[in-house]
Amino acid sequence: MKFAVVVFPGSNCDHDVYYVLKKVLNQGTIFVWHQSTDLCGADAVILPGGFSYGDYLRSGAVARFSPIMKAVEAFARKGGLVLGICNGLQILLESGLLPGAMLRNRSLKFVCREVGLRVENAETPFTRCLRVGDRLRIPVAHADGNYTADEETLRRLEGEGQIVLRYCDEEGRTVPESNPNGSARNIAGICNAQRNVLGMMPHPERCSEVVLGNDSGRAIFSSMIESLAQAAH
Amino acid sequence: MKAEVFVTLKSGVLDPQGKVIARSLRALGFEEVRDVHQGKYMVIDLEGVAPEEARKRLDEMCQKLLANTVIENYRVRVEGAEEGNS
Amino acid sequence: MKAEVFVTLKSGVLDPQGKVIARSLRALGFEEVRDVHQGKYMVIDLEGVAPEEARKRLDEMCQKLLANTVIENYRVRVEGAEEGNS
Amino acid sequence: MPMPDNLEAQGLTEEEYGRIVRILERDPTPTELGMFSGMWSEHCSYKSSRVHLEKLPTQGDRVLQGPGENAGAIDIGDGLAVVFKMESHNHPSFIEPYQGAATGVGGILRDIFTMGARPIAVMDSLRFGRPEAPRMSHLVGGVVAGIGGYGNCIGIPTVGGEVAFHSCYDGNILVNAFALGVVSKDRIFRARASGVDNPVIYVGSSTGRDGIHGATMASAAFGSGGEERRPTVQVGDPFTEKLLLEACLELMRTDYVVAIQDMGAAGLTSSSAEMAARGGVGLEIDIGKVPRREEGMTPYEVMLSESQERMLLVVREGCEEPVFEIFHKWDLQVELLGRVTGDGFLTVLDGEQTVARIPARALTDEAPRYQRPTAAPDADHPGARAVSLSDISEPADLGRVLERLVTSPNLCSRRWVVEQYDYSVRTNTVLPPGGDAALLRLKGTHRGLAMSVDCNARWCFLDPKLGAAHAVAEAARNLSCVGAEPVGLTDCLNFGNPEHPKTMWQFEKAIEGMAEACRALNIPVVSGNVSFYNETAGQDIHPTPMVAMVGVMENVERHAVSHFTSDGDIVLLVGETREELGGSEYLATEHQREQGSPPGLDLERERTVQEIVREGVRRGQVRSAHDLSDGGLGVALAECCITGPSLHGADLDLQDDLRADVALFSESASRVLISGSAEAIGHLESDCASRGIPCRRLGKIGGGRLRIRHAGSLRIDLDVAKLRNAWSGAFAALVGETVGAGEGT
Ligand SMILES: Nc1ncnc2c1ncn2[C@@H]1O[C@H](COP(=O)(O)OP(=O)(O)O)[C@@H](O)[C@H]1O
Ligand SMILES: [Mg+2]
Repeated sequence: MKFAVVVFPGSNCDHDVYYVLKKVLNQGTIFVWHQSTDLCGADAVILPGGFSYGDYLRSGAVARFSPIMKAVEAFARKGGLVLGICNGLQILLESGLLPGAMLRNRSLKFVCREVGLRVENAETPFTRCLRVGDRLRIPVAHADGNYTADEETLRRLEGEGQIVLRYCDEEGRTVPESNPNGSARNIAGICNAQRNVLGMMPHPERCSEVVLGNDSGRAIFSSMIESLAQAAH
Repeated sequence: MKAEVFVTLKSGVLDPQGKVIARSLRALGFEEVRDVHQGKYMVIDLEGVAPEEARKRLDEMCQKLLANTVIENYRVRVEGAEEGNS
Repeated sequence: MKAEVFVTLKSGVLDPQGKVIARSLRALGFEEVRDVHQGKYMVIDLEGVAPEEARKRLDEMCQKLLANTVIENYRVRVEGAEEGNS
Repeated sequence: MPMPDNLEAQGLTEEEYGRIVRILERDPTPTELGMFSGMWSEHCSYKSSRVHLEKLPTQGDRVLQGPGENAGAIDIGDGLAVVFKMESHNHPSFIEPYQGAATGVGGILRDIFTMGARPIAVMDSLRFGRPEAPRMSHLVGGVVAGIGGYGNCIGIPTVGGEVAFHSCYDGNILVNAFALGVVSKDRIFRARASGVDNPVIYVGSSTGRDGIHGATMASAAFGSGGEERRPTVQVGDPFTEKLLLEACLELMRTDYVVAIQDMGAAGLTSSSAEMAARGGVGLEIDIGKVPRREEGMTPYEVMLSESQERMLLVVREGCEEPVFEIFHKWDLQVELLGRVTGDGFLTVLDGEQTVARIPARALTDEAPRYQRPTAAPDADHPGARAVSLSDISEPADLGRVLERLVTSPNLCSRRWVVEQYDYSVRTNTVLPPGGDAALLRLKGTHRGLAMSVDCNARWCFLDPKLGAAHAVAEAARNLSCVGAEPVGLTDCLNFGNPEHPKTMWQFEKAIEGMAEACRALNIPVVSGNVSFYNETAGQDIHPTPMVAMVGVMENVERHAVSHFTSDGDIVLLVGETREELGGSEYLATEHQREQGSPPGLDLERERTVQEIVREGVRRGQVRSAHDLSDGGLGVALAECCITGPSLHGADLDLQDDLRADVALFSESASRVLISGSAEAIGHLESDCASRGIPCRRLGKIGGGRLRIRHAGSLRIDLDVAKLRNAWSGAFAALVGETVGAGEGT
């Protein structure tokens, strides 16, 4: 199994995902430089968090033109697994691989906090180790996580089961009080219609080890590994 | 040659910054403020293109990079060319 | 009544955003781009003030909140009033 | 050239000018004069502080690099070293809070990675005026956003810090930033040029007119034309710094680099002069090659610009090409400026023309040093006015007092601040901000790394020697509470005008206090920074010697948290409460008095208490340990109940003969509040007994209320959920914000 972690100028969670995949979960993992034009035979691609190009202009706006993104788009079109975390999600939105856009958090401030997440769809390659209604605690850390899309898109996302994760409170209710950034319908993570591209604002790589006090993010990576193993059979 | 680009959120898209600014202005005593829309303003120095050509090129720049047309509109002004909208 | 505010960095102040935007435009093939300056653009809806009065009030708003006058200049345009600078 | 009439604007005295002429054996050129002015400034030369700083202990078994380099380094075992330092950015932050604070973080990070270390943590220590003072909420908001804006973008977690408010900072806030990095101990880089003919290379952002000494710029001598020549505020570019960081670390994995230094205060002048002087060589650079952002810059401006995100390197001759390649890969500008020479001179050319030629050591080692006059405070100084209990009435409702304290500006939750900082990026953060010390795991080892920054400036004002000793003791106690052993510290000494003898007296005493505490606790000072001239309208700030300390533990999993975790656990107070209300938060908040002597400090006892706590944590017998500081036992108990992820009540009896308010709010030192199972607490009690440390069981954790008895009556009975809500929302209210939906969980 081979995971590719794409490194854009300004990526800063690249090493964090790499560490979880390689050292904690013992997966083959490589870094791929944004100037590269192929994915070196990877089975899955991670677009990590950070501030690609400083998030100047708009988060993700410049990175989507990196040479590697053509390869990522082709890989995704062929059904390859692509996970975008935080800035990774922003890049996926900018490049049109996922619908919608990000606005500044409603508070206008950066927010770093552990949030509750409700699993809304467990039939994706990223959530197969979970069940609908499961509640995860995963940290967010972003200034632009206020997801928006037009009503029709939101309805479609909802109808097609493309809303994978939502912000929720301790009882699992997706109420406004549990929403850290004002995102539409408490959306924390969405996938494409084919289910092979997932973007999420929370950082599962920051909570995949017991020593960090929380390993509930590991389920996302474990799901990907299981999906890949099954596909290989 | 100097060009100006104005990027604003489409109507109907929530504008968290504009809302907060409007609220703070009213709190500062500017009660005449009904609404604020926050956008971007870019001044671009160009060389070696004629105004009308520049107009077209800027349109492309906005489509491609400067605006996110999912949520934003843009307007371009080039010295010596007609104004244009998205 | 509609007013527009343009906020730009003072000359000499580093503009990291403008730098990145200019570089990526060139990388996208827009070689005619020499320089980009990134600023803010606000559209403000006002009610119950006359244009000339609004002009003055906007100036105050810029001084107090809309612009950071340590590093930024601003320009205001009010429908029906003369334009003004900081 | 006769003595210039703008000497004062350059910050130089006539005597210093004479010294320059003697060194050069001629009059300086305008560029040279500017270079001397920058390098001999208080900020760069430490001319008023150096004679005192020499009294600080800087040696120790673990010290790999003491003061004198870009940052200090400590051996932490496993072949690894930590590199850390703290620095002030007070004045720029007062002018433009966001950019001032942001560039403060940027600057301290460069100090760390120039040593070859990868930065893994930042802390910020902030002092603001009264929240209602003019501009203050703007300053608080801007500074916090600026620190977050830089650290978050570059991807280095801000894991701890301090915020306090006091009217003495109304016109002069303090913004101190600390950074720490990790490096193999045999891969530490230094800023010592060597090797005649080795190339000198400039990398990073272009040079603009940022941060050049304002008064000088305005002076006629350098004026020409009408363009805007005002010094400009430095704007941070964390994205470029991230590229610079990665490029430098990549370069440092090769063996091309001879010396490297960032361009901080006095920019190109200080980096080139210091590298040359440390290496005992000269440098010849052509500033015509310096990448510029603005047109028409004079040599003076180029040499003194403080544009951010720039570095100066000396590399091995012949390695220019691969070095350039690395920087180009990271999209950074890189230029060959000149070469190392053997003559000891810093020679600055502008194309063909020599614009400066100064012995490098004259700018650094030969800067003036002053033993400035000191004067003890007057007899009616508040520190000399003892607190008498008879003047202080005991409040009837101590529960209300505790509520007021816990929601007061200095003690309420810092969540509003901390949530704007990314504290978990890099996935090392085991204990995030909110406890006594931040704790990081060190990847590839089992070790933990703890850090804390502390200073009680009110105490330092009342008694600078004792107050500064307390800062060291408290920082160490914070580390011990999580289970880490203190191994080294860095400081940032914020004081008023050194030309005021009273300020110099405070400075001298503070150093004595720090030195004494460092010796007693065996903690070396490996780096630091002095910030003088923190005054407005002749009014000096309280002396504020910030202490940031680093500790290590063998097994990161064996740590304690600072909040209660388990109902049924026993609460034990280690240490003794005395009638010591002098300088306390209680006295200031409830009785509007800032007077008396700070609590006494027995350093021997302090060390023993800390050892007992550390050993208890190491043995796994301590579930929570919380240091008692501002607000005393009462506030510490409340914090234990409300600061954790789950709320806990407790039923306690103070069992104390002191007056109830004294027992609750005295700030006696060397005390720690511990919780654990009955058996574990038994062990700790016998440890205390055998080592002569008083301790006392206060009661049990459980229920939804904090109930505290004293002398047979229930004096405090508070709903902990309500208390937590009040505590956690108070900061937003201070800066004039209401908590909206979704921002309040
Ligand atoms: N400016 C800040 N930045 C980051 N963390 C902060 C800041 N201010 C306070 N904190 C955190 O809040 C907690 C409480 O701070 P403080 O009351 O100073 O603790 P203590 O009294 O134990 O030293 C600590 O964990 C500290 O690191
Ligand atoms: Mg403290």
